[in-house]
Amino acid sequence: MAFLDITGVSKRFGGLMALSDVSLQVEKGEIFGLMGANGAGKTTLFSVIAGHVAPSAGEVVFNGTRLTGLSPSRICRLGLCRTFQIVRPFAGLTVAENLRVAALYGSGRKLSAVEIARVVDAALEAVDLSDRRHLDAAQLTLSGQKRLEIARALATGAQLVMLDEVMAGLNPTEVSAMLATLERLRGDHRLTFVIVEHVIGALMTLSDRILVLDHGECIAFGTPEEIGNHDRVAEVYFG
Amino acid sequence: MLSGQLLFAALVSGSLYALVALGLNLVYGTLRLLNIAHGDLVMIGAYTAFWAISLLAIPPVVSLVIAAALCALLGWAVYAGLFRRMLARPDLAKRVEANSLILFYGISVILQNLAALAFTSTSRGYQYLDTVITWQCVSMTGNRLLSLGVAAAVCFGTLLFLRFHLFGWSLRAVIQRREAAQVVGVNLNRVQMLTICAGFAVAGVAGVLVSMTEQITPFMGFPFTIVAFVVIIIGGLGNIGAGVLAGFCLGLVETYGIALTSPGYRSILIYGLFVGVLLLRPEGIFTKAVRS
Amino acid sequence: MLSVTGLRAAYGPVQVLFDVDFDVAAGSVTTLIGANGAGKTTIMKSVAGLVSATGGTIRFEGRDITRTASHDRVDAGLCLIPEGRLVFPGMTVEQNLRLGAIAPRARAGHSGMLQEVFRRFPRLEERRAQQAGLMSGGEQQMLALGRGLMARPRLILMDEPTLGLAPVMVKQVFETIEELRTAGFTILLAEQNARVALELADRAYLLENGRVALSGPGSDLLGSPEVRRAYLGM
Amino acid sequence: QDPITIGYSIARTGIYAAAAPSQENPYKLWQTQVNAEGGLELPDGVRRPVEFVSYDDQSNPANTVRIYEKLITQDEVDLLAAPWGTPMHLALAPVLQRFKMPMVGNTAASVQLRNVAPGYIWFPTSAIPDTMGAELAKMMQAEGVQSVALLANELPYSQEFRSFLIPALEEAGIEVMVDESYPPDIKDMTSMLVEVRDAAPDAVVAMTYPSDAFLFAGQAKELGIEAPFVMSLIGPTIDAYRKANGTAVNGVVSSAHWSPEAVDWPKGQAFFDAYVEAFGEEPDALDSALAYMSLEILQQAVAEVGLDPEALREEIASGTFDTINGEVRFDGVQNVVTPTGFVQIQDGKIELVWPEAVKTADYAPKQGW
Amino acid sequence: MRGAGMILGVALAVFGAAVPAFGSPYLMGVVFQVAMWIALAQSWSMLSATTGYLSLGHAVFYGVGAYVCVLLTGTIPFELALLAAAAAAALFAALVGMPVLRVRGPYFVILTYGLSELVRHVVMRIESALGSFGRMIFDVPATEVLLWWMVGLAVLATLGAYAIRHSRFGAGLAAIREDEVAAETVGVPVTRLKLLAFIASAAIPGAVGGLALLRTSYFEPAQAFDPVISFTIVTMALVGGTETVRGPILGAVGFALLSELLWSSLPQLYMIVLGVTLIAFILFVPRGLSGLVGRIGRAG
Ligand SMILES: Nc1ncnc2c1ncn2[C@@H]1O[C@H](COP(=O)(O)OP(=O)(O)OP(=O)(O)O)[C@@H](O)[C@H]1O
Ligand SMILES: Nc1ncnc2c1ncn2[C@@H]1O[C@H](COP(=O)(O)OP(=O)(O)OP(=O)(O)O)[C@@H](O)[C@H]1O
Ligand SMILES: CC(C)C[C@H](N)C(=O)O
Ligand SMILES: [Mg+2]
Ligand SMILES: [Mg+2]
Repeated sequence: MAFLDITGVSKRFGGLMALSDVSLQVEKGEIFGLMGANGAGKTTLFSVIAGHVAPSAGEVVFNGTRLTGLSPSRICRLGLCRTFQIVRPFAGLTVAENLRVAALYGSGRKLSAVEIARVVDAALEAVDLSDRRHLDAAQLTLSGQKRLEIARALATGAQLVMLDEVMAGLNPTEVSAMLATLERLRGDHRLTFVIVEHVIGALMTLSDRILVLDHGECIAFGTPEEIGNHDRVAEVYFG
Repeated sequence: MLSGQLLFAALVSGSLYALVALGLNLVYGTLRLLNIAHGDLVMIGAYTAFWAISLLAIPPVVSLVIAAALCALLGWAVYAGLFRRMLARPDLAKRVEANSLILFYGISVILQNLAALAFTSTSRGYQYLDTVITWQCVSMTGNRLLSLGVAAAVCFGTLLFLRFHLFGWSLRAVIQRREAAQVVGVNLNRVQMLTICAGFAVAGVAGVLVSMTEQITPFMGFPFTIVAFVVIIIGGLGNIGAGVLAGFCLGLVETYGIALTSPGYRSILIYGLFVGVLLLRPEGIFTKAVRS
Repeated sequence: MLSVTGLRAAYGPVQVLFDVDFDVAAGSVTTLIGANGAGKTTIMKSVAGLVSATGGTIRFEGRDITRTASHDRVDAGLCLIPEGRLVFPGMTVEQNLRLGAIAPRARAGHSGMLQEVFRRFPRLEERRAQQAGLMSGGEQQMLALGRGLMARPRLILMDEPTLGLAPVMVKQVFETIEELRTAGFTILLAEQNARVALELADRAYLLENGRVALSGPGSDLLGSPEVRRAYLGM
Repeated sequence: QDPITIGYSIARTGIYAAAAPSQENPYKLWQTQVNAEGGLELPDGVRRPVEFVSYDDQSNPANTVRIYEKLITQDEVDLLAAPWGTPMHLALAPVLQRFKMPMVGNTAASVQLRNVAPGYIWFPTSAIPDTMGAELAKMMQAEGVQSVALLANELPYSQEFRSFLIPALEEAGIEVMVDESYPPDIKDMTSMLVEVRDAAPDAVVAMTYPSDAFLFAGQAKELGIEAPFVMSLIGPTIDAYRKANGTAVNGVVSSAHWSPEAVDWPKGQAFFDAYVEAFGEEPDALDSALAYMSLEILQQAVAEVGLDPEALREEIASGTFDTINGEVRFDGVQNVVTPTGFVQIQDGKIELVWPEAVKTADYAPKQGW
Repeated sequence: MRGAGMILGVALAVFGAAVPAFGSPYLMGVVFQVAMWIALAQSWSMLSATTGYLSLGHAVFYGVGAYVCVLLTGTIPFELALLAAAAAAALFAALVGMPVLRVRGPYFVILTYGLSELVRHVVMRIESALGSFGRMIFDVPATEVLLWWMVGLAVLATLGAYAIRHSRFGAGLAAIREDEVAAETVGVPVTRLKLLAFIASAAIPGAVGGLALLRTSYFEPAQAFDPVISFTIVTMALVGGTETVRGPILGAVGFALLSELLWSSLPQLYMIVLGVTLIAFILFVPRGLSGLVGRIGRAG
């Protein structure tokens, strides 16, 4: 069985089918890309997986555990964590405190003070926020807050991290740095990523496989190369 | 049960609730201020009417205007003196609920005790339009009829104004999202000041109406604050139109609720309804859910 | 059209802009580029009047607007399309657009402008009765753009307008910018998508830590090895 | 001359604040009068001026307790005057006991007061719920009332009164047609009064507190309640009540055992005149009279035995005093002379109409509103 | 600074407990009152300062405690009655907590107020149905015993507030204050933590209500559930400053002393001065007394 196994997930908002019958499998250690036009349902899919939104149909199995009906905090403690496209930092806490909370609760185990400090430092290091650790999260720029989102997800000790447009607002040089970071995290910590990104270069370089959504439906699935040459994708996405 | 008499009573209290709540809702909606002193403005309106008629023989219909002006002036003073400053300071504006609660609590204490000092806390009352008019076996005292008329007129007048005048759009924009309103070119300062003045003025008007039928004391205001909060929660905080509707609903629920059960359950009914609404539909009965 | 000299701004005790000078010529596209936290958004907000300058002057069409209130600046024809969308979440798409035209100068022709916006962004027309807060990130970005246009601005300040947009939409936004320029609008653009921005720009400014480090025609900056290394990832 | 200090607490703020002037005004009037005469007279004939020490108890009995402890131990006042209301008096009884300081109470009435260990506190009122219940039933019977509607505020005093009234009515053979209780923050009585109107009883007894007394009067008038016997428990004796309701409330019966019109109590009219002169409004026939009486009692006891608390206690407990409400004497904690009575508003005046022995006017059935 | 604070706190508690030995009954009254407000404000801060859920209904726990205590006095030793009062308040919090804590911001503020009023009216109704018209209590424990208990509760509440803030629990609550959805996402069991904080902040006020009742020896629902109690708690906590544990202590002491002072010197004006002080505080000392002390401490 796959590390993350999604079968037949649908989500209806009133008259709108935000997701219809989406299935996908993510393997451990993989970077899985999710692509699609604005409003295609990518964020909604993240919300369903992370337990923020209950699916209208279908189920999600992570690491052998069925997630449907579990609270987001429970899901996080099982090792799956997401970031928010529209950032949600703990604005009044410092950057380091943001991460400390994640480290304290994310794993579901009681860590020692030393371990906590190590986790926090590592996460800060990974997103290059070490020099801003004492700033209130509210004082970071938007892209700084996006990096904080990543760091916080890492600090929970999650094995699978879902990143929702974390590179939006980075310039190409910064994007390359971020790519390197993610590659390293995957290598060093055996993390699995599902990423949503409109910065196409990044998505193509990083992903092992990509799924394309359009109006809530899967319209293509394959390696970056295959997706790059897919007619329908070119039409609805690249224009 | 369905007698006109009960309906009249329900409308009289409902319109008054709607009116008091309207003022509070304006202030809450635009400035996010929890105005605990709202009822004290009702008290000021009531004293205005009382002194006007006792000392100067000015009838309450005229006092409506005086009280509105007086309270609006107070609103301006409070805004210019305290809240402009507070809202401009990010550290204070961040915890605007807690801060405004305490600020208005302070204002409330000051207003009540100033009134007690100036007028003593002796209860006051005067006689006005208390002849009974009977129409189709509904009997109504003139003052309650007047109260219904004025309250309903002010409520619906305000709603129509906000609906059709551009100011209404600006107001709604500020209620929704202050920063965004500023971006599209709303004069935030002016909208805030005018709404706080209008909110206060409306409370003053309500005070004049109340004074015709109730005793007037420096401490009479707090129950009105509470009723206003109950109403605007039922309607949905910051939702002006729904608040007016909710005011009338509360009047109906109260009157018919008492008629169906017993007066002893009056407060339990009202607070029960209020708590129930908050628990089941915190965004208000008449408001659609919003993800911000 | 816009001329900024010696601009300083701060958040509380922390100064973030240090004597920034730049000009925006009428009918041109001017681009600000720079790393995260360089101060692009702060410049935009100072020009729009949302952050008050602690020093320097901002002139718009020859008039000193450094101390002018933000709503008067909108009425003068200067409009910000803010970073992070800032739509009215509880209102419908259409109401949002309607509110874009609240400034006196925009009121007259707002229905024609609405059709114009719908033509540019058909997605908005499809969802015109949708509550803005329930739309996807990208849809909200389109809405913010559309709402800005509703104000019939002469100078449009766009802070990262392509943030979170799919490539097809990004293309469209840049086309829109191009069209707006042709139609006589003036545009000040802050953009991370530096390459496209510079290709498009008549003039560009590179910001570093709240100071202008480099300026010149867009193509010049595009050719500068320093810019290529630090901002274009080459 | 070294002044004599008298301490008391008063509800200047909070839920009872509106009641405070009815009580504090007579205190001030008394002080002015005593000082005008040269001061409070002691047994040796020396007169010393009177000075008050007072604090705001914010309508909270816990504060009252603290204030009297402070008055006694910190401010070391010579004498004590009473705070307002039954709860305060009840909370104060143990404190007085502990410090052995006598205090003549005034505005408190509850059967429970008798449970207060007699010793340092006394209650001059005769408006105690149990005797009042019996007395009212008797009066209604005498006036030919056969059926009654009861409306009662949920506050303790009115509820207690109701609990004694109902059995007394039963005994008197008066039928209770409506019996409703309502919360103190009631804002509209229409549905209750419609019920009353439809039942058309001979009498309506509304056990009101001041704020709902106004509401009751206005709405009973609106609905044209036609019962000839209308009682409103507390409220009608307040000046503002009559000002606000004018002639409509002529004929309303209320609870009080004093009227300025009583010729047998000549001091009463003098008090009334002085009060009107000083404050521009009429005294409350219930609270103001009680407040003034309590100080008269204190004054006379001091004149007899001086300021020593023990002697004073002895004197108050056993003496007989001459007040605006006639002679007062205590047995245990209660005044056993003044009869329980009722007043009626007649031509805007407060007339004692019950009992026979002390009445200043005849009861007259209410003629509409 | 922390050491100094600790020493000061201990000194305060010892002073409070020793007052009966040397102080006048009046001083005992003041100390009782101050200890009561410390206990209440500190308990309030366990929920409201940590999670940002501003409760304007803490009078309900005080009232429930008082009611339970008055029902039980005479039947069991008063220590047990106090324990029962605390337990009842905590139980009540546990029962209503889940639904109540689903709303936040101004809604929570007003909901807690409404809930407290609802309970007050229900108790009034029950009392009048039982035919009870205000209850007197006889044979209350000696004043100094009550005082010791109250000082004990103040110490307990302070220790509790300190422990919460400096624990993992406290970090979770802070995250909840900032953003609940995000907190949930990084593994904080939001619902459970909020409920626990609610219960923790309810228990001591229950016992305080019982004690205060014994001191006044008179019970009436309109007063036991007086909303002024709730307002005073919030005011003291905010004036003291909600960012530290010393805040509520400073607020309670400062406020009590201020009103004691004004009470005697400006009897007519004191409420007005109090109101002005409140306003001035919010505008000019937004971090409360505690922030002020902190600043002076750092400067000196
Ligand atoms: N509200 C605030 N309070 C304090 N500091 C702030 C605030 N907003 C921004 N800053 C700081 O000001 C500096 C400039 O921020 P600004 O948002 O202007 O950068 P930017 O160039 O727009 O960056 P980005 O590309 O990330 O949007 C940054 O160092 C940031 O940390
Ligand atoms: N709570 C909701 N209620 C109603 N509609 C919703 C809700 N959440 C999302 N939608 C709608 O569902 C669709 C999918 O939204 P989603 O946020 O998943 O898009 P997305 O693929 O993440 O887009 P983007 O790339 O712009 O972020 C959108 O049309 C959006 O308007
Ligand atoms: C009749 C009055 C002396 C009773 C008093 N007002 C009370 O309820 O406390
Ligand atoms: Mg998305
Ligand atoms: Mg920016």
